[in-house]
Amino acid sequence: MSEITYLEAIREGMREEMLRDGNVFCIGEDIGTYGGAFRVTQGFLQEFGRPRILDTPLSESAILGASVGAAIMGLRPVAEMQFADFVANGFNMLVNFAAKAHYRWGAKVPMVVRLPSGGGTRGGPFHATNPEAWFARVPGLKVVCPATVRDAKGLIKSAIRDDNPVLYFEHKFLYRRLKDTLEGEVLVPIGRARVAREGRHVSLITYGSMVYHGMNVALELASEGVEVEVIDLRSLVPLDEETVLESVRKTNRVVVCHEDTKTGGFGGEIAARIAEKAFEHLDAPVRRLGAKDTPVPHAPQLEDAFAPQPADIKKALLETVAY
Amino acid sequence: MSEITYLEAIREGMREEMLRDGNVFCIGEDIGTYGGAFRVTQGFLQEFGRPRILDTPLSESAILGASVGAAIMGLRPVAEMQFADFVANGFNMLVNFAAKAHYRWGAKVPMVVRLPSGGGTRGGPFHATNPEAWFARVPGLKVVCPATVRDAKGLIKSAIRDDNPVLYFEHKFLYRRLKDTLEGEVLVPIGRARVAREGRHVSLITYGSMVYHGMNVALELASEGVEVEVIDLRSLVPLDEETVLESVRKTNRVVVCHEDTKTGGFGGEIAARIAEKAFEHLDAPVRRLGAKDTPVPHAPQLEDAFAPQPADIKKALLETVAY
Amino acid sequence: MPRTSRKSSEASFRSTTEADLKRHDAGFLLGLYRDMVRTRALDTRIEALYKQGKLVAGCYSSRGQEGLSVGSTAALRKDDVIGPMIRNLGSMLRHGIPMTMVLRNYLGRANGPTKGRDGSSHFGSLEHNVIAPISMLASLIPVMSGVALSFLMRKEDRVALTWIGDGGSNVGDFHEGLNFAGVLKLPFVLILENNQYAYSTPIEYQTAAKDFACRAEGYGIASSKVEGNDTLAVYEVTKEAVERARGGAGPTLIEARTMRMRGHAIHDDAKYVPQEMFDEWEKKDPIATFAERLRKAKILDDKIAKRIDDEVKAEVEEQTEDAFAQPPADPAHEIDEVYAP
Amino acid sequence: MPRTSRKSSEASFRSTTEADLKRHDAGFLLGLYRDMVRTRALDTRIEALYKQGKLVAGCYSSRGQEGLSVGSTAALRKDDVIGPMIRNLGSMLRHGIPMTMVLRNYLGRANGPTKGRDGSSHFGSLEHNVIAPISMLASLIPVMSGVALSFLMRKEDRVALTWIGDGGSNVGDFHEGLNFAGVLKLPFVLILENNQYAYSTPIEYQTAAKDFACRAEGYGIASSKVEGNDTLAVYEVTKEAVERARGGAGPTLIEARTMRMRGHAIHDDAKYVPQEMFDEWEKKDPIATFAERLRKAKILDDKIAKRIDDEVKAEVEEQTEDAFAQPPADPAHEIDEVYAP
Ligand SMILES: Cc1ncc(C[n+]2csc(CCOP(=O)(O)OP(=O)(O)O)c2C)c(N)n1
Ligand SMILES: Cc1ncc(C[n+]2csc(CCOP(=O)(O)OP(=O)(O)O)c2C)c(N)n1
Ligand SMILES: [Mg+2]
Ligand SMILES: [Mg+2]
Repeated sequence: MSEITYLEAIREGMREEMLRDGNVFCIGEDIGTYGGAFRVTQGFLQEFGRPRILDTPLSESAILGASVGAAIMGLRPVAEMQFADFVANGFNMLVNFAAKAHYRWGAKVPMVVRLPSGGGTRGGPFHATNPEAWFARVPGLKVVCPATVRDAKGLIKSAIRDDNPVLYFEHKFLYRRLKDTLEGEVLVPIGRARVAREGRHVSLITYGSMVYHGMNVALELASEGVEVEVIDLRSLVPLDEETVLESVRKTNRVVVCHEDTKTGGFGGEIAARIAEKAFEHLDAPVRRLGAKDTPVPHAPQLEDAFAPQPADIKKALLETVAY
Repeated sequence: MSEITYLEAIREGMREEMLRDGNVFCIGEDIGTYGGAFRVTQGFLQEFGRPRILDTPLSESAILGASVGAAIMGLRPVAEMQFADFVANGFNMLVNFAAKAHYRWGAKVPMVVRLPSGGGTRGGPFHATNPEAWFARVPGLKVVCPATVRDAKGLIKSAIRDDNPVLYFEHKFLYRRLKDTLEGEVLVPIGRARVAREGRHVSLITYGSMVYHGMNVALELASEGVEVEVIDLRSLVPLDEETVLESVRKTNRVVVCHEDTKTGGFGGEIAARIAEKAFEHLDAPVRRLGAKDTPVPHAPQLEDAFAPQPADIKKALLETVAY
Repeated sequence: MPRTSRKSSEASFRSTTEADLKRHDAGFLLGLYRDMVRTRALDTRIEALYKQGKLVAGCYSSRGQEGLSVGSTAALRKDDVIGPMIRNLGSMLRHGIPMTMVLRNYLGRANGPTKGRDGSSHFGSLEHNVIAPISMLASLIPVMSGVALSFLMRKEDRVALTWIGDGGSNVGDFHEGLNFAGVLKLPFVLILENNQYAYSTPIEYQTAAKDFACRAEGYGIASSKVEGNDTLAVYEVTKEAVERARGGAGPTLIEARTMRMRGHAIHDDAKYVPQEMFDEWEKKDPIATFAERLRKAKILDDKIAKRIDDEVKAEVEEQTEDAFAQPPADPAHEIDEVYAP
Repeated sequence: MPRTSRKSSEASFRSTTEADLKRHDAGFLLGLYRDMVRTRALDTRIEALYKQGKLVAGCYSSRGQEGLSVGSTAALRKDDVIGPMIRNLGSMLRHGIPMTMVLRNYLGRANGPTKGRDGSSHFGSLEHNVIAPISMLASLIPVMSGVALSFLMRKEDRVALTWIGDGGSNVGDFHEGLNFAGVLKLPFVLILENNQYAYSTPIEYQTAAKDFACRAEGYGIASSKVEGNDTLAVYEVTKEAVERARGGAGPTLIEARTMRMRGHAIHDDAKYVPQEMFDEWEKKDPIATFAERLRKAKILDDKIAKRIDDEVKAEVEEQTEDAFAQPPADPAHEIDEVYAP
């Protein structure tokens, strides 16, 4: 067993599902010959050929719309957005067609949309956003945000097997930064959070790239005697509310953190649920941490001031503990 | 002075601004000859002529994109979406072009998008949604949701005069239901909430159609001895956080309510802010009320079960008071 | 000046002659006629129910366009998949959707196709190879391309067909969907129903193009133009397109010229349409003109016409009764099926 | 098989002869040459800075397409408005953007045109009549239609011009924007830079259309095709289109055939492009071929060429120095200008 990256884990998961089920296919811009802008589908064209690996015209709405149609007919498309940001061009297909089909007329839409998202790579206003909250508020869509190599693989596989449209946000900052050794069949259920680290002084509820930073901060704080419980949500919809509440009931203090902008980010939903459902258990205000309410800036020093940094997380945790 | 409806107030506000400023123009589907699907622009073609009243092809992205371009050149377009729901087809223009222009390169985008939204008229999955939360999370956009005749007029005028893209959510349920007499110049500042009713037992933080229902419930509860303070946000972005917090500090109990679906609705943001910033003042959990997490159903009994009803608001307020 | 048609040369819109009619089996022709009559009868009943306050909300009429829906759908096999739009009631009936399904949906019934969750003819049925539209016009074009893509992937010789209006054809999805289908040579047919208006907007305000069919060239696909009220001509051009698609030669865009004989929806009195235009098109009514032709060809006579009318009347009665007998949508199950299990 | 061009007939792509050249003023022609040289020099410097690790992120080269940008922009007045895309560095320079502005943006400087908030040539300047693109391709088409609409509303005789790639032309906004501009006869020109690839995707996978210019018919607008590496031909067809637009005759879609001579961005080695294709197009390099023609026409000689080279070199040096002398973007003002005051 050798180590693989987060990016390779996505590739492995997809490949295993392609081999297992002839209905699975990949569709997107530059995913064939080029292997995708981030090389996630590298080698797939050679292994599976066209049209199962389908390089498309530059048309996000067609990619997503065709995926909806093929999925309704029983295929299992895995559509790639070259960057998550470009999903804005095919927005309607997801929120109106894919999301509402089953509720309206019982049609299953077993499709996955892969969305390379997030910052830390100086992508600027159009190549670094975290658009998960747009979709997490749409009944009928599922939303997952893997933060580990294992979850990257386990969630892409579960997403492909799911009979609903699943938006799979893969974080670009984690692509080659995370490595792990995986053995056997890796399947991670959608809708189950993960206690990434147990702790008793404060809960950090987070997902995506902030799990990475949060775990580093937690390690650091442990050496200072503060035990942070880190909850990696993994899935925003369905949300594993119970695991969140349980942690809060245990630590009585909580920081909710994401890389997305703060106002209207999904952290508001989580904080609101905690405030409503664990009110009696709170010894401190539910603290929220997110990026500044601006577009994502390009220059390094600006982007670093924009997104929550380890130091910000640490400060918020310590203040919450000290409250 | 005669009574005018909420719908007529929008028309009056637009007309006054058209007369005041030659840069203002109207653009949208069927807004000319037909006067708009809801007749908001009735008479405008006769009064202002083409191209200032511009019937467009059926192309939301072109309507919004052309508005962005014209606005950057210093005109002040007022674009109509035939129904708010169709904004999904021009989503990218708003969230990526309009929202980010000033931040990126200092270009002002003084445009207004009118979005007839909301339910109660049996519009079903595609003609009754409340999509404000998609935009309230986008830095660079302003979002207003008038709930009275005065605000309908005062906010459309302020929106037209604002140098930023403003999304103006006009609620279809209120169009002909609300009447009022307005005198003199009516200008309502964007970003200022309204204490619609003072009370001391519990705060109801709401906007849009729920102000209407909330006020009725508050009246009813007053006769039962419960004094509800109703805060009509009017503007989601900028949010008048101080008026909200002040009310909560006074009543110590709060219900946040909107017609939009609960999960990921803007109520989460509001509840989260209250929970964080008025923690010490809360004698009860921040209660949230929103529609069920489904698409908007069509049949009356389903739609009524879907959206918060006066009885639901009453129950939430009473439970919060009794907590 | 009342407009009556597109600027492009009249001759280029295909129509059929009596000789063409004779090439077809009488039973087939009577079937077309019958399905048009069924469509209008159901449409008329729905309007009546609206006026009686029985519908959940408004209704959309396809009056005057029945031939277009029936003729085009007649060119398909039952296992071909259609994506009907709001004015394709005739397509749904022709493709096997029972009237009661439509009525149950208009009445918001618990066991209607959407259980009251959506209205009008806004539903689909995989059993009948019918995909539901969404309201956002042209969205069905990429989606039906995806349906066609599934046939390509599975090497099935089926065809996907959908319709779009003169207005809806200006939405970006028209472009993305047709271009996508073109580059993959998908078995896909798109019929553009140019009925002169999109809500209140005449085609001159929709596009400066001389016609809509010429857009096909921009996607490298075949095209044709047809008189949409000549049901047989619609059948024939669609049949050619379907055969081309089934043979692997790729998609076709068909422009059919017709007229919306009602307002956009029932609430719209269509005052913006010059009366002369309605008058002129009334003379081209697809049912009346087709009946006339069938009579001339001795395929239809008073007796057969009456039999068909009676049967259709009975069908509408029975199906309406059935729909009314169903229970109303049930809020208890309202949030059950947002997700597939 | 290396592809070298679209399938459509070679002859239909306009090019210019020596006679055409002679119709123009030598100063004007040297100006075109000079701006191409400036563009390549800046492009080359930016690549070098990238390799030295001096840029904030990657960079996009327009190498081989300089003539297209410079030639088309030369057809405009300074008060006309352009919306340059990522490969229109030459358009920006020709329209008056100083090199330092571009460099400051690539270097993320506080007083660059985006103050470090956006990168590369992704910026606009109303002072220079330049609108910034967003990354989402084709979005500029409706937006520039809106710019043109402002001219119509204000009765100004200005023109809006933008560019789109062979790939980007398949986004729905291409359709919505051009159709909108067509129906309103807006003073708008769109140049489709068919450079054979969209990232790794060759045009055959983008569309089955025989060319891109034919799409104009679907919007009822004028079109023309031009050899994109023949700078003078680009100038001439654009000039015609601009005059048509200024005269109230509406928009034009121009397809210009060229070749992207680098990878999509600096990180992309473009291994997917057959070497023969690069070789063939290298021979058609717009600067070398134009220089050759100018020399033949005795407009350019070694001396003038050297003078221009020296001046341009000095300009690049000076402007680069200027850019480096600027302070880096300042996080203290990061959230200041999300909204206009
Ligand atoms: C994307 C989108 N924008 C707006 C609407 C609102 N709308 C519904 S039908 C209609 C007119 C449609 O005209 P056309 O496509 O010609 O079809 P017809 O009704 O004439 O059959 C409009 C504007 C819509 N359904 N979808
Ligand atoms: C809507 C959209 N989808 C995807 C992308 C990612 N992307 C950036 S450039 C590019 C290729 C563009 O090709 P083309 O339009 O031919 O322009 P060229 O780079 O060849 O000049 C892609 C896919 C994008 N920018 N916008
Ligand atoms: Mg129409
Ligand atoms: Mg290209």
